[in-house]
Amino acid sequence: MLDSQAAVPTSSHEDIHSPALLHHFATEEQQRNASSFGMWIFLATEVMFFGGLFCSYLIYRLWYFGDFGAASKSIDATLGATNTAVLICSSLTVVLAIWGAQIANRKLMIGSLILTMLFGLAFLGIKGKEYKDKFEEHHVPGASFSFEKVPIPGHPDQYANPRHAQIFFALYFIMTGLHALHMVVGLGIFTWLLTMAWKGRFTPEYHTPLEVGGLYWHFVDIVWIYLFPLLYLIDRHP
Amino acid sequence: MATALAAPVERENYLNKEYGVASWLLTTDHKRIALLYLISITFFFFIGGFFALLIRLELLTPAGDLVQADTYNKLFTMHGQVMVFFFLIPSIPAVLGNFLIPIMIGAKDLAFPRINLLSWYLYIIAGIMMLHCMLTGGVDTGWTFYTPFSTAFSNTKVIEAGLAIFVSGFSSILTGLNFVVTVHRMRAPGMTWSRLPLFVWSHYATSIIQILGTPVIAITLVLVVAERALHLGIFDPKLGGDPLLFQHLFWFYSHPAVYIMILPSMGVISEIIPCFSRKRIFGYHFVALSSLAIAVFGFLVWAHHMFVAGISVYAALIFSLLSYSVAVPSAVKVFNWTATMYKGSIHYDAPMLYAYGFLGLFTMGGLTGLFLAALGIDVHVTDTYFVIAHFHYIMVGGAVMGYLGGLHFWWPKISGKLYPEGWARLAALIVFIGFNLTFFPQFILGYLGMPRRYFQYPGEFQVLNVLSTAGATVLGVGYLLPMIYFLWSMRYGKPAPDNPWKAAGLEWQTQSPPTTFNFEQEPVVTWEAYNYDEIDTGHKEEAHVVG
Amino acid sequence: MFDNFPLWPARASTAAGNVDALYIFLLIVSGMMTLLIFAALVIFAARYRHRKGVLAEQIEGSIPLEITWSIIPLGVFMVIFAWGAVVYFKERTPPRDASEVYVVAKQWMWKLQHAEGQREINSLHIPVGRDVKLIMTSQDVIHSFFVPAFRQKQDVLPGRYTVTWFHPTKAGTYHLFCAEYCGTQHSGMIGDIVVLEPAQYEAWMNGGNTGPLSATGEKIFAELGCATCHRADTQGRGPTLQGMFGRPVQLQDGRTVTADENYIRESILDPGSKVVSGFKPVMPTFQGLVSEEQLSALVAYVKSMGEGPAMKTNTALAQPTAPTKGNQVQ
Amino acid sequence: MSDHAKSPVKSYFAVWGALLLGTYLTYKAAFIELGAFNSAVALIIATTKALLVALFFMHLKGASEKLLKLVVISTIFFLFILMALSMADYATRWWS
Repeated sequence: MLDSQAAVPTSSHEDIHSPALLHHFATEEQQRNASSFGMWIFLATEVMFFGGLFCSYLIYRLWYFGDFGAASKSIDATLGATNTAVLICSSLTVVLAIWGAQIANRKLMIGSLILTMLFGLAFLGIKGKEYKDKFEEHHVPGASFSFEKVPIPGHPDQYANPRHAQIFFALYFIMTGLHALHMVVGLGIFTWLLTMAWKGRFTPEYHTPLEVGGLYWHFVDIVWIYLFPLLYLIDRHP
Repeated sequence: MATALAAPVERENYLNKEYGVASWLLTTDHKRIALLYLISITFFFFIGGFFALLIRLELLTPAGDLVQADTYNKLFTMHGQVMVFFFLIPSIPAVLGNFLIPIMIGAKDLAFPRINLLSWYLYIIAGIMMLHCMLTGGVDTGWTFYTPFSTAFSNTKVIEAGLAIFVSGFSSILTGLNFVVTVHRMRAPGMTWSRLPLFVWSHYATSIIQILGTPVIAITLVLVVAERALHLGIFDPKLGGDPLLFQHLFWFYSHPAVYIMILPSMGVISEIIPCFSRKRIFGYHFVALSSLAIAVFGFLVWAHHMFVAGISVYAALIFSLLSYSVAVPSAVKVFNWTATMYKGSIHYDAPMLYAYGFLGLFTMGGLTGLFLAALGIDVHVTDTYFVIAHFHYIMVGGAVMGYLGGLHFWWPKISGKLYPEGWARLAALIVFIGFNLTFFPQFILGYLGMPRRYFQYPGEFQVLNVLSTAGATVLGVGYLLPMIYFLWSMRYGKPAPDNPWKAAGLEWQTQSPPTTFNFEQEPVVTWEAYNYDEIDTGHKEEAHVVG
Repeated sequence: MFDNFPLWPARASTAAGNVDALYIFLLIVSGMMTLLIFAALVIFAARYRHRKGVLAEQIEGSIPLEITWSIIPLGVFMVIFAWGAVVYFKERTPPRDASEVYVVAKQWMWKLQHAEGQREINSLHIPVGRDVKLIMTSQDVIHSFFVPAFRQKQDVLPGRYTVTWFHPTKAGTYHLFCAEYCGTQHSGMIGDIVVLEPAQYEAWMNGGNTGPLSATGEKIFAELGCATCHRADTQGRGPTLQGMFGRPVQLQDGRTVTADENYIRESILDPGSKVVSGFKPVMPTFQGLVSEEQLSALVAYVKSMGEGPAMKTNTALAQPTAPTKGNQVQ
Repeated sequence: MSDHAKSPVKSYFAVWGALLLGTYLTYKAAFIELGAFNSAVALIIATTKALLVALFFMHLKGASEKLLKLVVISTIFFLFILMALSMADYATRWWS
């Protein structure tokens, strides 16, 4: 094959950039903007992904408000509240980790990352306990589902319709299950971020993966901020 | 034009830069990924086409005597699923869009090359899952998966087909994401928004739909699979669910999906017509903004698929009104293309013939859409062959004509070879004739009241069905021709000069086929889009690019 | 092959005339538009084909032209929309005094019961010149009752009633198709609508007469022991049903709903959902104990216990005030 | 984001406190009889919490270009379209 001209353009300022600059970006600033913009677009798809579920929830809640109230009352709200607090703390530690990277404070960065993952695991633990309770109370939709003689809040003499309560639990398990799956994926991302941070790849000039991972984590937190009131506190007042 | 008859020295380009399977399967070059998509999409196009021929053969006779009822139901289901999710939605964006958008805006590659390769692999995984589903039993729910049939009454592989389409949805999302970030972040200096080629504008609008629409069908398919596997009650009326909720969530994506299929080929037509009329596009800003208007209004109209499904009369009124608002931007585009030819200097090369075909058939397809949006008529013609004819006029008459026109227009740039012009014009004519013979009788069948998805029908519909089947065979031949002479041209075609059509656009100012990084130096754009007057009168500034 | 080759469907109902008029108007409009575009393409292609040395004349565009060909199509579209909506509303509001037929769609057959008692499978005998209202439900998947000659189609959903009506104008036998894909024999789920002259219809009616549907309903009402709670005097544990149909009903949770077919059906299958105020939710559910045919008979019987005061005629059923739950006739 | 001028840590902790307070309020408000306002209050608090996270933790507030805000707003608009037009059917289904 003929020795063709140098294929790779030898633009002058190629070599002074950090090795992490990908070949097709002109400057680092362009690369960071592209990554965060790309993550925001991905979060847009996630909003529409959960949006389909929230739309179904909205419609069935308006149709079967009483049965949804009865079913929601059977879930432990304090567990839900503690889970919300856990996720909010994890969002704080994510932001502190990014701040650690910006001021090159390795201990703060790595400490915060580890704290974030611990909070994530705590969240999944509490979620697991909740699912176990539901399993024992036979509130898991399917053959073993039973929701007999449960009064509708506010109408003590009227019983909730088990078929409609089963729809609530179907939506409950799918929405919280999908959220928990996103939490597991988040933990996977943060394990990878932790290893890169441990190897010292992040500097005040280059810590884009941390920011992008942080955006994803905050999004998962926002989804939970909406899930908590909508699923746990439908009709709690006496 | 191609003055240098002596074989030019084999310049290095993205094809001959490296060889070997790994150089193809692990490439992050947007041009190679486009070719990978071209091969896999053509494969699925011929599978879907084969099913279509079987359906047309079955409908030759009123009694169902070629295949049994179940097989026929699987045939039209898989024809729909393969054609929609594995050919039409990826075709132009993944092949021509992937190849051309970075070059057209003067970038070295898409914003996320590795995600681009991931989206091809997701497409291949989805394709394998769909093939496995087809070979081990297939699915008979129709491409629309209506519940409660799909969740409770069908005993075919609905879960597997649903998961295959779920995975192919993410391939489409990632392509859309890549395009939006590339257009925003990677434009060459001087490539302002009003100098962007309309091909890029239409792909930008398509990407918005891919990003905001596809996730909704992804979650809907998850719900269908969950309901079928775990017997939940979300869409099953026996357990308190509402089958219409499935239809709302399904059509929220599936109507904008038809704009994912047509907008890219509108982009191709907006490139071909100015080039072969040697004229600037008429009303550039209006054509560009009408692409965005179609993308946004496309999300407001979905329930015109459900006028008789049981939604409330008042909701039907609202959706019918909104459906007419989405027809205006399409009409504006057709008028602008026709006005572009006024006082032009028109050449009748194959791409232009495909553009004529597109204009004719898309106009008829769009106008029959007005019939379907009118509430009174829709009650009679929905779920009949009138609807089948309408969406085939848009998808096959519009999207596939645009796809073939684009392939012919950019073939010299993609392969570095010229396709045989005579055969190409003949193929365009055969496709046009075959298409009309196949689908025009179906309008008449539709108003007569022949329902869709029928494998046996009353005798009085037979004559029109025989005509339609005859047309289908002609159309089949018409589609085989390009495949043959494109492959032939790869081997025996004359080497193509860098700008065989003397077209405007950055992609015509680099080598054909381009080098791996598209340009020697980063181009600087100093001219307006479609400056054919400058090209024809000779005093056109070169974008400091060699060759 | 050419003896029976129609190009236009039979026109056998009032709705067919309206739909055909709008269809022909649209054919003309879109035909003219297609001709306009084709003529422009052909003329420009011939007139401005490439000639040596002749350069194209550059035209950027013209705002006024763009505005005109946006506004004019929008105007035409609004006319079409309005006309279509008027035809649609007329088709969707059955007259109050139409004779009723209960349709039960089942995977791959149509079962029809006239209010007067006749039962038919895959065929419907109706007289010329009288309105017929079909109250339809499905036992399994979504079907669609489609009569091309009447230009009428309405999906039949499981779990609720949907309604369609027509006013036949020409005697004859017309196709009945299922238009929503419903499984293996979807294309076999067809039948005939036999429109008879009034005299022949009377003769056909007296043939297999097993007494009106409401009589069957009364028998079932007694067998299932409904009468023990729903008594004519007001001592029963359930509300009295005399004269209830069509009248608004005050519910326990403050909403008022109209007692239409869907309310009766729902109160039988899911009593707890709409408890009448002043009564205890003690009624057991009959889900699974009552077949669709028996349900139609019960609904016919409750309706026959004296119509309530005139229901509003302009909508299929009276106006429930608050958006209530569950499934009601659309 | 990388403006090292003043340390944002103080604002991070402030937002964190506000979020916890919001959670507590949501929890408590649910046990008070407010009739139809219960769900309205819960949604308002949840939306303010979500805005706090988006603006401060996800740095939408100081973001260099308006593009990110445009993405967020258009996404919420399309989600609203999905719910509003579906409700157009479900709310009016029992009128006719």
